[in-house]
Amino acid sequence: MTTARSDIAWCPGCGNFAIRDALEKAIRELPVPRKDIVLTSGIGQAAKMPHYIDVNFFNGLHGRSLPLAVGIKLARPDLTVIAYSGDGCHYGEGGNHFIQTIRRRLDITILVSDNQVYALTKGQTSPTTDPGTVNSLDPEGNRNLPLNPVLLALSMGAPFVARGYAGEKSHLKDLIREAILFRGTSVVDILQPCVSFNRTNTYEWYGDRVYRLRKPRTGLFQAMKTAAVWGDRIPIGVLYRNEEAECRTGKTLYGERITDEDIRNQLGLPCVMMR
Amino acid sequence: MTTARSDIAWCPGCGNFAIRDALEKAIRELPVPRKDIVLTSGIGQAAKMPHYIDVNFFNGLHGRSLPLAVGIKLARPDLTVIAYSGDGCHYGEGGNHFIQTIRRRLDITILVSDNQVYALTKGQTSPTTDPGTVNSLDPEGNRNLPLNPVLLALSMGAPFVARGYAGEKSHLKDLIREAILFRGTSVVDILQPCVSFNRTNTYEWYGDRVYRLRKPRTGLFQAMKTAAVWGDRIPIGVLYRNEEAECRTGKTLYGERITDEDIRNQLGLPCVMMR
Amino acid sequence: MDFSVVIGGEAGQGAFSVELEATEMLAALGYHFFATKNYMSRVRGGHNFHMIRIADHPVHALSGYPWDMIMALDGETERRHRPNLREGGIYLSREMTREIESEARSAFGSVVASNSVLVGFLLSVIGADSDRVANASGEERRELLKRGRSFAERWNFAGHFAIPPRAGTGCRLDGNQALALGAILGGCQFMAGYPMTPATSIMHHFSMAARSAPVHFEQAEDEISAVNMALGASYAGVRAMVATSGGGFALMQEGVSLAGMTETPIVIVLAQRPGPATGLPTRTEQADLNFVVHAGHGEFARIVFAPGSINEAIRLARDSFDLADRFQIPVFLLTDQYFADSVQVVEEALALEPRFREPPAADAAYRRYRLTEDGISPLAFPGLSDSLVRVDSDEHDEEGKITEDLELRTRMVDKRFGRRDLLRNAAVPPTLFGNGEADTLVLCWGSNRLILQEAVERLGGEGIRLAGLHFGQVYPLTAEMIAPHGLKSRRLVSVENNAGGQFAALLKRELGIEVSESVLKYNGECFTVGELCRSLRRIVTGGDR
Amino acid sequence: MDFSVVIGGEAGQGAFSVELEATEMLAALGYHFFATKNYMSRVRGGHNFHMIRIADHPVHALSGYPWDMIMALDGETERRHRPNLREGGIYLSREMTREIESEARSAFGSVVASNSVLVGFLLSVIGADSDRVANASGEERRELLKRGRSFAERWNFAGHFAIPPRAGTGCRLDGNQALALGAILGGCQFMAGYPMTPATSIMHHFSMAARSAPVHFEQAEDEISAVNMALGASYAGVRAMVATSGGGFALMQEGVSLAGMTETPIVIVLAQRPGPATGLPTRTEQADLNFVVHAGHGEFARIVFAPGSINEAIRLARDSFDLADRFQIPVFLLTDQYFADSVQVVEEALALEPRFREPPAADAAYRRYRLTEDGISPLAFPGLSDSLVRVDSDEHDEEGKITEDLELRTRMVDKRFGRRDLLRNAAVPPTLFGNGEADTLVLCWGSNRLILQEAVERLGGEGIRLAGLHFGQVYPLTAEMIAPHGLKSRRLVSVENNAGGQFAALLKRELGIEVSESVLKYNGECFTVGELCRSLRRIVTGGDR
Ligand SMILES: Cc1ncc(C[n+]2csc(CCOP(=O)(O)OP(=O)(O)O)c2C)c(N)n1
Ligand SMILES: Cc1ncc(C[n+]2csc(CCOP(=O)(O)OP(=O)(O)O)c2C)c(N)n1
Ligand code: SF4
Ligand code: SF4
Ligand SMILES: [Mg+2]
Ligand SMILES: [Mg+2]
Repeated sequence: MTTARSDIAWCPGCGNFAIRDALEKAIRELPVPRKDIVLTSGIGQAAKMPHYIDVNFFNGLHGRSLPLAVGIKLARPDLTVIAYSGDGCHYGEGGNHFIQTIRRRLDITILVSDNQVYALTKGQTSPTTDPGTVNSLDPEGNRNLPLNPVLLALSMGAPFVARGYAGEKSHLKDLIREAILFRGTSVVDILQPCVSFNRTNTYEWYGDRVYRLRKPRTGLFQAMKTAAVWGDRIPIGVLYRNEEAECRTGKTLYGERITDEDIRNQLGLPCVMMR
Repeated sequence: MTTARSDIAWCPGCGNFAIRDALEKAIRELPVPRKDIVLTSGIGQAAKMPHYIDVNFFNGLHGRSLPLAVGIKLARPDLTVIAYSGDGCHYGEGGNHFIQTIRRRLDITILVSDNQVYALTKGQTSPTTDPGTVNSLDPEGNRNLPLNPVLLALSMGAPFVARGYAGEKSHLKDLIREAILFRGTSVVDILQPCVSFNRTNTYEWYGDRVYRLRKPRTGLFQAMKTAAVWGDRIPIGVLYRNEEAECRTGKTLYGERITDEDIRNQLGLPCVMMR
Repeated sequence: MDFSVVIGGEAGQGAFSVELEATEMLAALGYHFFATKNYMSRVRGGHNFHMIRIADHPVHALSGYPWDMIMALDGETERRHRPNLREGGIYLSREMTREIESEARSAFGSVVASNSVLVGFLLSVIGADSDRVANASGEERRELLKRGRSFAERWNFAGHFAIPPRAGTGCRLDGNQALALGAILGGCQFMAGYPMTPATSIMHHFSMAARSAPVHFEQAEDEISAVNMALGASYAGVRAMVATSGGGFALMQEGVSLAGMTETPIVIVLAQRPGPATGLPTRTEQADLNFVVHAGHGEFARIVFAPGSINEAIRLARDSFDLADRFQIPVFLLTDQYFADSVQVVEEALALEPRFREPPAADAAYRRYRLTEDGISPLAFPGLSDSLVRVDSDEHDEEGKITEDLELRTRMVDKRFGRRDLLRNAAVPPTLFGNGEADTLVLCWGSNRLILQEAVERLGGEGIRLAGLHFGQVYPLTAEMIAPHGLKSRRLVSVENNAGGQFAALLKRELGIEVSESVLKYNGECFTVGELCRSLRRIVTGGDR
Repeated sequence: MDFSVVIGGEAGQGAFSVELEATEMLAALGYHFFATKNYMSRVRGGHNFHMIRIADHPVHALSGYPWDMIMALDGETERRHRPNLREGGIYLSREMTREIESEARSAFGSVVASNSVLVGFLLSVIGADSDRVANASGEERRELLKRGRSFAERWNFAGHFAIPPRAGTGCRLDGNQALALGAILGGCQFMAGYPMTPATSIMHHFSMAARSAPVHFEQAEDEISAVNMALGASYAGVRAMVATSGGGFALMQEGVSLAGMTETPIVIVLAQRPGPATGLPTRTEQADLNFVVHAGHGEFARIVFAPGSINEAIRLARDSFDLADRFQIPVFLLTDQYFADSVQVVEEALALEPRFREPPAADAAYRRYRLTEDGISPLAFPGLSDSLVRVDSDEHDEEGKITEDLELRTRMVDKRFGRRDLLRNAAVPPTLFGNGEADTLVLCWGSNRLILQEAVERLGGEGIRLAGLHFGQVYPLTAEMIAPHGLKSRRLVSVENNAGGQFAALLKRELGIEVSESVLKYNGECFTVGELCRSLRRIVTGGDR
């Protein structure tokens, strides 16, 4: 089954098409069969992604793609788990999961279509929206500081942090593949033009600014400095890659039986007063 | 009304007593009458703090002291608003509010009794618990990376970030006062020994490690580097103070009347299809 | 005379603009009309359709098939709607709208202009006076509307369904505008929210007010934050509200319970859409009645309103703030996508005086939870006097301090929960319509009011005697509310937009009243008058089975 | 012979250790006993008390005042409990426990040792055989227990309330241990949770199992995450559960709705405590029945169990996983602090065979939401075959893809919601006790079972004929469940630990059954047998008023 382009519920010209192609290609290049890949997602335009890729998926609640991914990975360490969503989903409603999932050190890939807007609900301010941006719920302009997703991921200790751009498809494909193959939590924030609601951060705007990093920064603080670069120049590529970081693996649960001895152990536990 | 020590529901020796004294003194030294101060808090040992200080308070839900503080500050810019809670409350259950409240650039002070444990519920792993720590829900030891609250606050753009220590009372008092007086969002993470559940980060442990910073770091990255220092040496004091950061102020609402003209304007608005 | 048109097209193609502009013109020209829409959860593509009904008498619901006119902006419209066109109806095919588009492009330099041309076409079909149209429209659109008229004339549709404009200059509002307006009239000055269909436009209308009025809208990071922000603002002295839909409301549950425990006034709008979970985000349903009546852990008092008309929405929204204040409880406004998205004209005059809460007085001896006769303690706000205002989510004493005094606990539960009796006395009675003497009484709540009302009237015209009873307040339900209507001695039918018959079950639990049949619909669409008539006719004429 | 002792002291002072050690010894020595506790939400200080009842017959509830013995570890114990000491009862004053403490300190180098000395004292009071005590205790405690016996002898209390050990070697468990055990027996391999009284120790017992058994406990960042993690694990093929209390459950609402929409099996334990909001975190209440029955927006099927004994808790917890799987629904276990914190001995044999789910088969044509006769689609898990498993929170088609086909929507609602009929057939009937022919039937649910059972027996002994009916399944309620008990023709009284009489109201709504009186308690404490007898006696002998 492949998805016809016409069945895709995105606007013509949407950056998500290119991202989908990159993701699809990256998956094709993986040494993992599709049946062993699970995409989780939340709700939003980006979060529709799993419907357009031929893998297992759990398209859950707005903001909650990461706890789903954590549960799946812990239950089934044999699966390749990718959490896909938009900036609103991962950094807004799901902000707590974003920071805390990184702390869990699991082998999960976090991909974000970052269009700096709540697109599906028609154009409201997201956590990455530029200051001053005017929209239907912000008629006087966004007063908040935007959040820098890659800097945030670094400060939380993510061992693999990258920024991609929908306009650089094959570079993006490589980034995604590298992120999925990396053993540990990897974050790829993908700059995604939204032709319907983001009139600022357009293909042209990015075209003038985006440049590729030759190789990952060495050292966390160097990476943080690079992560903070945003304006006339916007670096894309792997910002940080920490090979030393240990990755946590869950034990095998599926198919394992609880034994009579387990039950006997359980009966021997003392009561506790820790309700 | 002053609270008798015996009415305080903390354990003898708890670091919160010293913090309470520091906070009480700082408040006394403020050029603001007590009736104009509001403490919000969540749930936990730390979150009981407002009950022991003579000011207005809203002791709300676990993890939700910050949205309360934001609502209060926006509704009544004339009030001095301080959100008080523990590490579990501010960084765990309330993690999303912690990062997003900083983005709002309001004049709110965030104080945290950071005992690196969920104390009220009897000793479970908190987001700042050391790796490997064993407790009732973590019999095999904490597997997660701890979160560095001051580094996180810096990466979110907080203009005033400090670390205090319950064992350095008058230094702490000064920090708290400075944080409250600072115009903008200020964060003070306060190292708080928990004599009942934290057997690692004790008074002795801190005593050997804590040193005072002479003055705030200049520059964000310098501050981030200092914020990351944790181990044999633990810096306390103001890590970062950005005088340039703009602070957002809400408009006056209380006592202002909605006029007939406001209603007429309202009637003239077009329908929208943005449900 | 009663004329129904459907305008179908892809999302983003302009059908909504046609609806918006048409209803603006119809209101200006003094037509009775009703408009609503049916759309997908996407920004471009798919198939949406907008329905406008125009008549020589007040109309507040969809009449039901057949259509008198269809305007096709896409190919799907033909497939979906043409089978339902009446004989002799007007079909504006995709070819014809294409012709209009290309003329708009060549004459006015933009396809967007074709929207106004289509409106001009529509106005010509219903025989709108060309001078009045020209006067009512702005300079920029005058030419476009005229061009539409020429098309109608060219294709011989001008005046084909002539309808006299018989409405006064009523107020044209959709349901969400009405709720935002009601809130502002009620003195609400703070709203926090997180976008969620179909509640977002309430936030929009509130934030638009914030540009000049002393009100503030804050977009929260999530719904948990939104409800807690609103409670903070309310505690600080400013009337506050939130609005959301099912999933967001689910996230607010703990905050609802906090409102109950701390006795902090708040108004919460729950705009329903089909669930569970994400469900059908842009469609309609009434399946969250049980959820809202039982929202929040623990026991505390609440009121739930479910307005059924624009006027009622404004009034109940406004009054909600007084009631929330007076009883120090959460008050819920239960609405839905159908109501939110329906544009109606209000025939009666609106009470448009904004309310204002007088600042309460308090002295240094103030205790936030003072035990009083009726269980209501005086409200006060921080910083306005020497009194300290202390509020606590734990069980607390009169001063707001944590207590584990179990005797006091019981008194505090009685204080919070016991005020249910006060609420009972303040209940808003249901509205009766149709034949008051009829054996069969049809019950409904929320947005079904005006659909049912017209169905009952229509059936009455056929000689089928029916009465209808609409509950604008769905909780609490009291014996007094229904006393005048003799429910126990009549055959009761309930009409609900859900699968479970939730209101009927609530009525049974609260008042021991049992309905004998339910008309339920849960495919995501509202009822039309025609379809409701069919169901009720079957029930009534089908005898007692 | 029936002996009740209360041990009072500040938090952290050792009263809990005394309870724990005493119940351990009592179980080892073959005594019938029951223990529970009453404690504050603080780590040190305040006043907690632990109650142990020891008898020559099975006991599973607090008898009620007066106490036969009081052990005071603080001053407050005197004030609070001494007035309730029976005449001739033993009062171990603070001076006496101080003496024991100082002897413990000087003889064994630690105050902590005094806990065991107190246990030795207690065992001596009930006349426990000294050799058996010495045998049953470990080496380290033998001396301490002996020292306690000497104190009892010195003060002339030895054998004062002699009770023969008549129990076999039953299993000693508290309520939360039973639930964790039941879950593991049910094949549950994944639990996610966030600490919250009174649910935390369920997580503790589960995470202790994880040290050697193939199960995993993950501490989540919040309850929203916990429920979504569990749904993720369940989707991936591993039976999963969460446990929490009111506030945490409030945060799980959207996840509950997601389980309903995606038909993902999950078991959710809701351990109730008094609300609203934070309420009384360490006390007991049964006020979240309405909340759990209506949890989550939208309409979908569910089961709610409320076990009333250790055995029932193990059994229902275990079966919940089978049922969640079979019907692909959320199954709820509704319990409370009283049940969690009560230590009981199970007299009957336990079925201790762990269950195991056979991996389901699926092929490449697999569709997760295939429409079948009974509405249940086969479950399959990702990565185990060539089939892809697609799950969606939006309304979806058979393949799990987003749909806005409104005809399909109706079928999908019928699929999810229609399985209520299957659930009705699988319902667990209530348990009858007392005089089956009695005119008055007392209804209860959840943790009140064994309190009521003893009250009914006690009143029966007085010649007051009563029957009791305990609902271990509280939702759905079906006519078949109650058919054998003739509820319509009897006088019904309900007993609930809440202010609203929630179960009685549910019964009315679901089955049209009306209770004539309710015995309600909502101060944060459980009922005692004595107090329940008083209330029921008043109702029954007070005639029909
Ligand atoms: C709990 C909840 N709140 C709000 C919504 C409404 N909602 C759906 S998508 C969305 C924003 C999506 O933004 P983003 O994640 O950036 O995705 P995009 O559409 O921009 O790709 C919102 C607010 C929801 N579905 N659930
Ligand atoms: C929604 C919710 N979840 C869980 C709890 C239980 N709870 C109360 S306090 C607490 C942890 C407190 O930890 P922290 O904030 O670090 O405060 P401390 O007690 O350590 O000072 C928890 C988990 C709660 N009250 N509400
Ligand atoms: S609205 Fe924006 S993000 Fe959504 S599909 Fe259209 S272009 Fe893409
Ligand atoms: S448990 Fe720890 S944090 Fe709580 S009062 Fe005791 S010492 Fe302080
Ligand atoms: Mg986005
Ligand atoms: Mg803590």
